Amino acid sequence: MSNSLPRSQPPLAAPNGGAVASLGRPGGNNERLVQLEVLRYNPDTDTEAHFQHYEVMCQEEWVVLDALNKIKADIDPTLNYRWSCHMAVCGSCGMMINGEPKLSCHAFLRSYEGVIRVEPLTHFPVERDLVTAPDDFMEKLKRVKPYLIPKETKAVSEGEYKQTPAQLMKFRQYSMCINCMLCYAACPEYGLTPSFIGPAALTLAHRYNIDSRDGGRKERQEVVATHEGVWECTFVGACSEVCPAHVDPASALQQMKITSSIDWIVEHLIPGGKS
Amino acid sequence: METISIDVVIIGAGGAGLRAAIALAETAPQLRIALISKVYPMRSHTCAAEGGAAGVIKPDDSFDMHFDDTVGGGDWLSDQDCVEYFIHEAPKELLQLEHWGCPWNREADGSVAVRPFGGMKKKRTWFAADKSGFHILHTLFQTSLQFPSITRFDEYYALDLLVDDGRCQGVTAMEMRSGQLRQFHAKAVIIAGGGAGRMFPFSTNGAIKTGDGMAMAYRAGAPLKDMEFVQYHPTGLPNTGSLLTEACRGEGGILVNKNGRRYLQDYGMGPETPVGQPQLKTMELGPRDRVSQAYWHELQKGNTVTTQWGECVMLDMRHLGEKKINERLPLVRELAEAYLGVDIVKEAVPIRPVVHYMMGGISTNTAAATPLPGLFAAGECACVSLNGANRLGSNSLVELLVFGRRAALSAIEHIESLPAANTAALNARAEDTQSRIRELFSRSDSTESMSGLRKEMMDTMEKNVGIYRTEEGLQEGVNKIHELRERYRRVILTDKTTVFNTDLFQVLELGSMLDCAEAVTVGALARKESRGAHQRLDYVERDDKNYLRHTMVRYQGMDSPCVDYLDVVITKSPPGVRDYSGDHK
Amino acid sequence: MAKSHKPVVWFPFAAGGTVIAFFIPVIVLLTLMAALGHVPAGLGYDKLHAFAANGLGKLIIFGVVALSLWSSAHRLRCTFYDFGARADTLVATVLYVGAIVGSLFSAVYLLRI
Amino acid sequence: MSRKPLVREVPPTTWYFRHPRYLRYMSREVTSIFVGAYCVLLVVGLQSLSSGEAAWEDFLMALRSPASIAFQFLALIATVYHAATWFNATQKAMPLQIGEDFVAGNIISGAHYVAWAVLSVGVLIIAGVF
Ligand SMILES: Cc1cc2nc3c(=O)[nH]c(=O)nc-3n(C[C@H](O)[C@H](O)[C@H](O)COP(=O)(O)OP(=O)(O)OC[C@H]3O[C@@H](n4cnc5c(N)ncnc54)[C@H](O)[C@@H]3O)c2cc1C
Ligand code: SF4
Ligand code: F3S
Ligand code: FES
Repeated sequence: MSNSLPRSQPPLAAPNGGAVASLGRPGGNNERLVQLEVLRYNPDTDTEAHFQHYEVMCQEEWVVLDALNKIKADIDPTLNYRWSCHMAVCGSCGMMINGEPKLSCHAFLRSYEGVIRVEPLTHFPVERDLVTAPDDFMEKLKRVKPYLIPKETKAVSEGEYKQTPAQLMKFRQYSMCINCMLCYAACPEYGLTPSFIGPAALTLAHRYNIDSRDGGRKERQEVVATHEGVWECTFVGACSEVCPAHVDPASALQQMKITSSIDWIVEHLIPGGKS
Repeated sequence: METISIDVVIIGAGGAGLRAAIALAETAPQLRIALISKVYPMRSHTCAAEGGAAGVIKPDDSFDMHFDDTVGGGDWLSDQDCVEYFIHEAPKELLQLEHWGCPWNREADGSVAVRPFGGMKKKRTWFAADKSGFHILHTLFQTSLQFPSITRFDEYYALDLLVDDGRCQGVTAMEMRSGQLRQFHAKAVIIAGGGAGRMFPFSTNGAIKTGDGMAMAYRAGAPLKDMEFVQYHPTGLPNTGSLLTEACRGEGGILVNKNGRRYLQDYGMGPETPVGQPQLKTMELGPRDRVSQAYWHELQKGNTVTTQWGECVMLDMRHLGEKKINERLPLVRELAEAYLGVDIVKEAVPIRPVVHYMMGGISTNTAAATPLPGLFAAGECACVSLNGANRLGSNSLVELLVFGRRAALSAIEHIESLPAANTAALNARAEDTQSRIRELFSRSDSTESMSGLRKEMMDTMEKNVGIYRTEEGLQEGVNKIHELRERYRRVILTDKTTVFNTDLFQVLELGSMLDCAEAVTVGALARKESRGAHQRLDYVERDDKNYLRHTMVRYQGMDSPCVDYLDVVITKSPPGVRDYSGDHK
Repeated sequence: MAKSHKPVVWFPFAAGGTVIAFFIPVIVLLTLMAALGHVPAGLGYDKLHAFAANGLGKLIIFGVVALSLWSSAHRLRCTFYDFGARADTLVATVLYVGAIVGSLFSAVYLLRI
Repeated sequence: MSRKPLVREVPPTTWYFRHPRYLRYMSREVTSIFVGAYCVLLVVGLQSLSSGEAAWEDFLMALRSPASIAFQFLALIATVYHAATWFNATQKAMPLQIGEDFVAGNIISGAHYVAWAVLSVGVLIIAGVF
């Protein structure tokens, strides 16, 4: 289709055919038999997890979540997983799909061949089937104080804190985290050392640290600059590779290491630096 | 059954629930608050809202204009005292969010930026790129983390309100990961359970929007108000129902039919405005109900485009150019690309109207109080009568804030003078829930499946209670939903285990949806006029003489609910004509 | 949890990583050429000795060697951990001491020139 | 109460076979072995240099052993790989914002590559290669 300005006349799309018709194969046959291998675990009945095989008819443009929904509705109501928005924004539906942490509502069937293997997110305890327990993440999120600690207090009646678009853009990317925890499932250091506060929580601390309205960095450093904080990160970078919201936690953590190092130098090597 | 005694219980941790929790914690730090939600707070559907939140802030705008837009947009079914309170609180709440860190878009001078939105005469919609609801929700959730008096009960499914002595004193809820029932005894209960769009097959709503909060209050004796007003959003993706925000049109996107004609001009929203120069309140920036209805007429005329996902019209944004699209509508580009394979920079997107929002809900007054003492409600599950017959885009995110806070303040007031609770009576109520669940688990010898019933319900709602309605269709709908509620009593639970049993929760959610669906159909059948989102082919005119009133639907167990009416509060704007032609002013 | 003293080791690691990236490949190239029999003029005893005799030259050589040693020691420490060796303190001590000793030796050698 | 969350241990010594990106990461980390060993070689070289011309010539001769050549060849690959990963990372550690926009990552990395090339050629010139 051309990129030029559309006019309201002549027709944008020819009545029968033309560009728009390529969108439509009315009643078209774009179904496909999809095979999934899903990890099952039910603490009431199982001592171990096992894989269950499903075959289900799907539309070509569906995502893995659609396939699971169809399985749950038509084949096996006992399959359990979380989801809500179906638009990659609520962060509920993270799972391992062929070994990769993914939002199942954003994992397109068209990009998979053969049997699709679906497992719960790694590094988290499995509550049941694809449902994991995110308690550890929730606790860590709270620890980093991910809220604005104002630099100067101001009453709401005095209006907004001024912030230029450039100051906004500085942290906007890091505020996009949907808390899906895919980065925790991807980060091997979190897997090896579960006390690591981890990419998303630390990134949110960074998001507030670099917000022009915030003055809470010092408080957050008490958590961020510990062994369990940024220093556990060895810059594997997997977090950023899997992040569906393009948050790039790896970059946040690197920047925090630099500022934490500068802090340390100021505190320890510059006389009177420990303010 | 374990009992948790606490001061205030909030059911729902979306925008409304979180705002209420923070207001309680800030205003009355001595109160212990339980925040119950069936999903982790940041999964609540407020996160899906894209466009923005309306509040008067710029010098060229005024409270009166926001008032007029809201009342006119709501086709005069809004309570005007409520609207008055709302518009004055709105900017305060949005500023408060700013103070909590919400990343609102900015002007070059550092002040908050606003964008145009459908049905609003001035630019007054605050936005954070096209993730406004997401940022509001996360700002609230993260802010709430600093208050020690808020105890969260994440992934607890609330079941029944505990009512004794004529007032609401708690709720039963199931811890989803253990299957254990708990009862919460409280001095006040705030419901913020969100909408019920999942009754319909095509909806922008997330899977969690099943009307549990509404149904819970309804079953406990609080009436549901104006449930027949169901908002269709004109621009949903035809396959997933995902929403392409109104900002698409706010930024200058146009709607065309298969002949390339900007058909809105044929439905009282003309004359045509120049492409790429959207004008407020006309053509593509007309109100949602009118724009959605125009689709229906185009469909009847055979002017829609046939695609593999059904009949669509086209939303064209190519003329905005790649730069503006990436800057203002990145999520829209991503969604269309991912789920339809359409790049909006290069192609027009096929769209169709999809169910989006429930104007109706638990009847509340301007103080967010329901007629049931001790029970307060806010957010989409409530009907405070701000939105009337049609909500204006970007009013509801603010509604969550304004009335979430208000519900908290009212709850605090209510608590001040309370007699002691009769624990034994509450325990007995909670036992009722327990036996209800036990019965469900023990049920056998039936073939009624959850997914079968759910499909029949959705089909009924789509067919009989859609954009345009008729007596015959509605009667059929009422009968069918009644039948489904009967059959629901025999629905079979396949999974009888305890841990995170989503089969169980889907069954319970279906029950809620059926209760809501009944209120919608019954209310729609009784309202013999066309107003806002409620359009009848057999009564095409608005009828202020008989229906300038709120529909109140009251639960009667398995019998048909009873319907009565409540007068609309009119203070200064008598019913007038909703004019969205470009010549008005 | 107290703040970590990791910056003491991390800062030189980061500086060393940069030095390694910019300079070590070309130095390896030079010694490799020598190894293959084409000794670059700069690696001739006189020239190199003259360079190392100069104060600035000493500093440059020391900087490159010490930082690179430190950087690789630190990274090796993490690698050990990644490979499953959990005696982190021992590993760290051995490697850091090794890097320090190596640096001291090069300082001594340089001062002798 | 039947909650019994299933904890799946991470295999501490073999986890990096789970995903190609982990292998890529480990190969980056392993370059440090070569860098470290090469540094030791440099220290030895310094010792030879400080012990007079004969010792230096012996050192240069020792470099010619096949094992040494093989090692240096590997070290070259490792250090080049290290350099590439390092420069690619700079955009993450030190993003550059001009006005509202961030300088594209590949421009930052690209600038590092250019500087690297210039420095390397400089060293080669000083070393009298050309
Ligand atoms: C796609 C989309 C875009 C939108 N865009 C805009 C916009 O641009 N501007 C605007 O103003 N409005 C917009 N809206 C409308 C607005 O987002 C919603 O009306 C609003 O977010 C509802 O918020 P809420 O707090 O009432 O409910 P929700 O955010 O839906 O939260 C409901 C809460 O109740 C809990 N809950 C429900 N049932 C139970 C139960 N049984 N037990 C325990 N907890 C329960 C849930 O867990 C959840 O925490 C949009 C809506 C959608 C769907
Ligand atoms: S940083 Fe990215 S991957 Fe990690 S939780 Fe946030 S959105 Fe998910
Ligand atoms: S994957 Fe892990 S180690 Fe650091 S860069 Fe990301 S947090
Ligand atoms: S369902 Fe919300 S992120 Fe996938």
